[in-house]
Amino acid sequence: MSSYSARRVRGDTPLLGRVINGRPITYLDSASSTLPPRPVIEAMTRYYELRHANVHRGVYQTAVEATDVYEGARAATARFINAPQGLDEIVFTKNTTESFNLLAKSWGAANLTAGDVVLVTEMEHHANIVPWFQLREQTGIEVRFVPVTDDFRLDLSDLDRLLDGVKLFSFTAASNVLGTRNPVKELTRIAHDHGALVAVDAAQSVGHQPTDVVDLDVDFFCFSAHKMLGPTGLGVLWTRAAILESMPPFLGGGGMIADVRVDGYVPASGPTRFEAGTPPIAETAGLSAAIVYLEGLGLANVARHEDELTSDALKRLANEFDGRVRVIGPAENVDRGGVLSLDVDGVHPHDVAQVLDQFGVCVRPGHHCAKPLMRRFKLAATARASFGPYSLTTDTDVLLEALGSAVTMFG
Amino acid sequence: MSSYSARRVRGDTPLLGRVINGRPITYLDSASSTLPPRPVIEAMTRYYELRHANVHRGVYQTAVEATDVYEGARAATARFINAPQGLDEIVFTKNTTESFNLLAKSWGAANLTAGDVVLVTEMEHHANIVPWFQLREQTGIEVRFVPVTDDFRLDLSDLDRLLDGVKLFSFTAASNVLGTRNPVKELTRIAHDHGALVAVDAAQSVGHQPTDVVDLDVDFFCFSAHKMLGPTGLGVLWTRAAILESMPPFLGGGGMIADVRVDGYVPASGPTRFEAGTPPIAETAGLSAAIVYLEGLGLANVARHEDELTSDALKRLANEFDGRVRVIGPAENVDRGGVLSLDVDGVHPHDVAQVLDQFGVCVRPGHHCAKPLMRRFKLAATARASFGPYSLTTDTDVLLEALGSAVTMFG
Amino acid sequence: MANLDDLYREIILDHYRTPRNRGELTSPSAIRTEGFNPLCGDELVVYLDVQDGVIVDIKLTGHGCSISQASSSMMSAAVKGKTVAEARATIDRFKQLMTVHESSLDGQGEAPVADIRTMGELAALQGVVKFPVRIKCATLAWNTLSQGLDEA
Amino acid sequence: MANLDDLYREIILDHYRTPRNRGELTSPSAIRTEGFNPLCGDELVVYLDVQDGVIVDIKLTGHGCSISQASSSMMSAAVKGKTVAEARATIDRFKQLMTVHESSLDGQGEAPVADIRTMGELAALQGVVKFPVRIKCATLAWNTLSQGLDEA
Ligand SMILES: Cc1ncc(COP(=O)(O)O)c(C=O)c1O
Ligand SMILES: Cc1ncc(COP(=O)(O)O)c(C=O)c1O
Repeated sequence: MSSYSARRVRGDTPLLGRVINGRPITYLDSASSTLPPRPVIEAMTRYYELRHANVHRGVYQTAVEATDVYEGARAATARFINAPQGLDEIVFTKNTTESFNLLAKSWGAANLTAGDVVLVTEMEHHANIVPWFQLREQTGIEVRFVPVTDDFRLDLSDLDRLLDGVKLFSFTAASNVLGTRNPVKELTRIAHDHGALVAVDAAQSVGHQPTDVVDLDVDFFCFSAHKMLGPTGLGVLWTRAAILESMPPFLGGGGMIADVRVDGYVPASGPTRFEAGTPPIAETAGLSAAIVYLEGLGLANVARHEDELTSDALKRLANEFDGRVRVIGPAENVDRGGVLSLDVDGVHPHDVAQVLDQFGVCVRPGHHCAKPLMRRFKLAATARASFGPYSLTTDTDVLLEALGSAVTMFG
Repeated sequence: MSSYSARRVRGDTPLLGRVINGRPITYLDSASSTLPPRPVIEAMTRYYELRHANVHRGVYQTAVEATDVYEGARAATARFINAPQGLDEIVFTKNTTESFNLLAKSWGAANLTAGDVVLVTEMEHHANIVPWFQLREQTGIEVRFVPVTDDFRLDLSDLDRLLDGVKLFSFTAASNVLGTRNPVKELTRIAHDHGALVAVDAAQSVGHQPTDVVDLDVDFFCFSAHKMLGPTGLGVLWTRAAILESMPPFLGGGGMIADVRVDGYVPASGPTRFEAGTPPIAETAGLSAAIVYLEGLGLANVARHEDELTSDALKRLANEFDGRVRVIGPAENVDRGGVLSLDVDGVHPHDVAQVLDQFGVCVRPGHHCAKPLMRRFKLAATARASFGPYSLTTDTDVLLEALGSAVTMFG
Repeated sequence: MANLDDLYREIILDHYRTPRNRGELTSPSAIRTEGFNPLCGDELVVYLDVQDGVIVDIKLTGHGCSISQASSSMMSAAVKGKTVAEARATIDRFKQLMTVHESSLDGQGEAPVADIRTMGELAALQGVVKFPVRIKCATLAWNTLSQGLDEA
Repeated sequence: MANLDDLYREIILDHYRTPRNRGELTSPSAIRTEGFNPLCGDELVVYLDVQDGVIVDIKLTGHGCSISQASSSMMSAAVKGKTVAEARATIDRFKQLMTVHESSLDGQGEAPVADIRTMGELAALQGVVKFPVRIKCATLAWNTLSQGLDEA
């Protein structure tokens, strides 16, 4: 849609009205969490004011409505990523991290045994590493890493050999540190040729570019509502209905069973088998609103907009500061998203972030839950700036002004 | 506090302004989920409008504030249940069900082996049964049940023998079907005498009566925010700091680690070890507000108020309908909460709930995630009415009117 | 607004109070099929005696709400003595009846009437579609019958 | 409003740019203690040579932000040549300095001044309490020293 306007998104986002240390907030931490627009916040408020009830099993009006909110969000999510079998393939979790744990502890524990290989990459978030390490401790699987090149890309030169014996190739669509976007469709094709299934960490992609799991042909897809203008407390695991039906239960409790006797239990079928207990319900109202909002913007428009911001920022960062500010990630704006990890010569990322805060600029210092990647580049931390649909070039202006101050201060 | 007024709570609760089928809503399903008052809803709205950021590691203003919201909720929760070591003992989960899964899959898997016994009761919710069955499949532990008497109490006549070989006695403070309140302190003393630890399912108690884990002397305590006027998507596991530090990790990912290398990981210490990924943050703002609100009401006042409603309702149900409406639960209002499971002669609970909906009355039909208990009483389902801090005797009036209609209709 | 009388028609309550074809078939040739609705706990067992493509007898046991009980009772009356092909056609028509038409839910229109005229008593269950949560109560018997016929 | 100049005093930046006592102690009697701040990735190794209750030498390696680096450098200068008892007293006073006083955070008052007068350069770190997230950066060195002295 040609009607996309980042300025309008900004106007829709209450938090961007804040003043920090006397300056309007410059929010550059969307890779950590995005800021929800008013319709998302209002959807949750309305839910609590008008419809809240526990889902399923209810016959009365608000219980029916709450169930419709919940199942409606499943349908909206299925549409959003083009899940071929619709809502039967959408499992609601707490976050991307729980999605990966569910994948590892249910599908993984049932399908992998000692010696089987799970292939991940050196640029993965801990969410797509630690669950496999835990499964390794339990079952003796091998966890193998695709290395990262000096120019911040997956090193695919040896992929055929790396895929040998691999049952699952689990990788990120976009790095939360480097910004690098991986060729999901191509990697999936190659993995499938080697007989491996494919899981994708879409935490950094779903809110920033269009998604079509049918086109990508992947097998598992994990993401979080809070990284796509939605609320905290809600994540998604998508997988093909046939795989989902074959997966044993994960957490046990109410809602995920068909029957419980004192001598055993029978799990339910469908996504609810993996949704033990009262789920995040209001949060699904927020997610539905976020999806409608993003669809209204048009993900292709968001991608184009963030792409322009990234090109501009990369150029300006390269030209200023006499090389004292290095971008840890692809320098050219090709196959990369709007994530800029900065290494400022002589200034620790913690100090960079502290000085930037004085200008109202929000960037995140740290290892960004990607310690193997940080080690790969011999860094303890970076100061990461990242864009969202509400970002503007004026944000980059303030970022550069504040960076200048940090560089001077620690001269 | 003498200033408690259920009528004022009602005024504070937006959902109670709804009109259903032409009648003001009569919400009698608080055992499923409570309705949040305005301050709880507003706390979350304000959070998203002013402070939202990912927690931990952030240096900028809103990240610091969001972390304060999150850790502040931990402190408020610790105060609310009188956790002896404060916030170091509060783990945030998704719900009571996840709390029990964490207990079973971390503490249980590390401390129990084949032949060890976990003692539960026949009146448990599936949340406190299925995780133990899952652990049984994995490790060969025994899951033993304390039976329930014909008058809906735990049958403690044989408790000493039942406790033989028991490592953990895990039971509910209050039944979500029968209303029965169990003598937590006494049972804990006896279990401890037998060398067993004690876990308590407090889902049905924390929002309805004062809690003091030091006085009760229990070892684990599980509950959900959405059953104490708080939001969906958030639960709590409390345990003693010394036990917590000894427990191995549960889900793996960001936030729960101290270090990750390609060859392994080191878990973090403290509650965060069990909080993998971005937690429910806005939800903790809601929980804090719910705690402040409940403390303002005074839990003792809430308990007294619901007790009066229960006495009145029990009396009227016994006197009307010529015995066609039976309460599945203690008939005398002694050691019981405001949960009234109804069995209407000749009318299926589903139909009862459907007729009641026509009067705007919200009750829940079903097995209430307590199938072993339903089997015990040879019932497939009940129609359950339950009170909250906003309930009034006029709710009981409408309930009785609607029940009368159901009885007549199916004559 | 959905009216309760649409759901609990007199004929439905009659089938609920006086269910037809209750009991078991013990002959070795009888097919026994279990139906189960985990959400509400309804349980149903359908016994079928099919000979030369004709349902010569059908019996039911189990428990459930008025809608599921009445629907199974009416189902048994509708297919007893019919050929398997006729029974399958009735199942299809019934399922179509239970399909939620957005427009009729909105009160903007009605479910297609052509079918209803040919369905006799079963048409009384039409009101169920106005109570979407109850649809699965009404369809349990038919799904179970369908499964049973698959085994015949 | 907390001012950045309160945090990054000139003397702090000086210690950051020119850290004192960098290096390792390789003598067999030296005590080596590791400190680690998982949240920001700061790492510190403190080497202590304690003889007859006196810290005759101290060296540091590791990396971290300006506050943690400056604090460790200032710490090393403050305790070198001091007795273990004196060092412990300094640790205590420093920890007290880093305690967040609600009133001072609100700008309603200041941290107790009595101690500060006796602390020399270290007093420059007082501004850190206005930035509570940075307190753990400042205390890392001192906690590590304390651990090292426990082993001495
Ligand atoms: C006694 C009891 N335990 C556990 C639960 C499970 O709580 P949740 O669904 O929030 O996990 C409930 C509520 O359904 C309950 O009533
Ligand atoms: C690439 C990537 N994967 C996974 C995650 C984990 O998401 P969450 O914290 O919502 O579980 C994140 C966000 O931190 C991420 O950036």
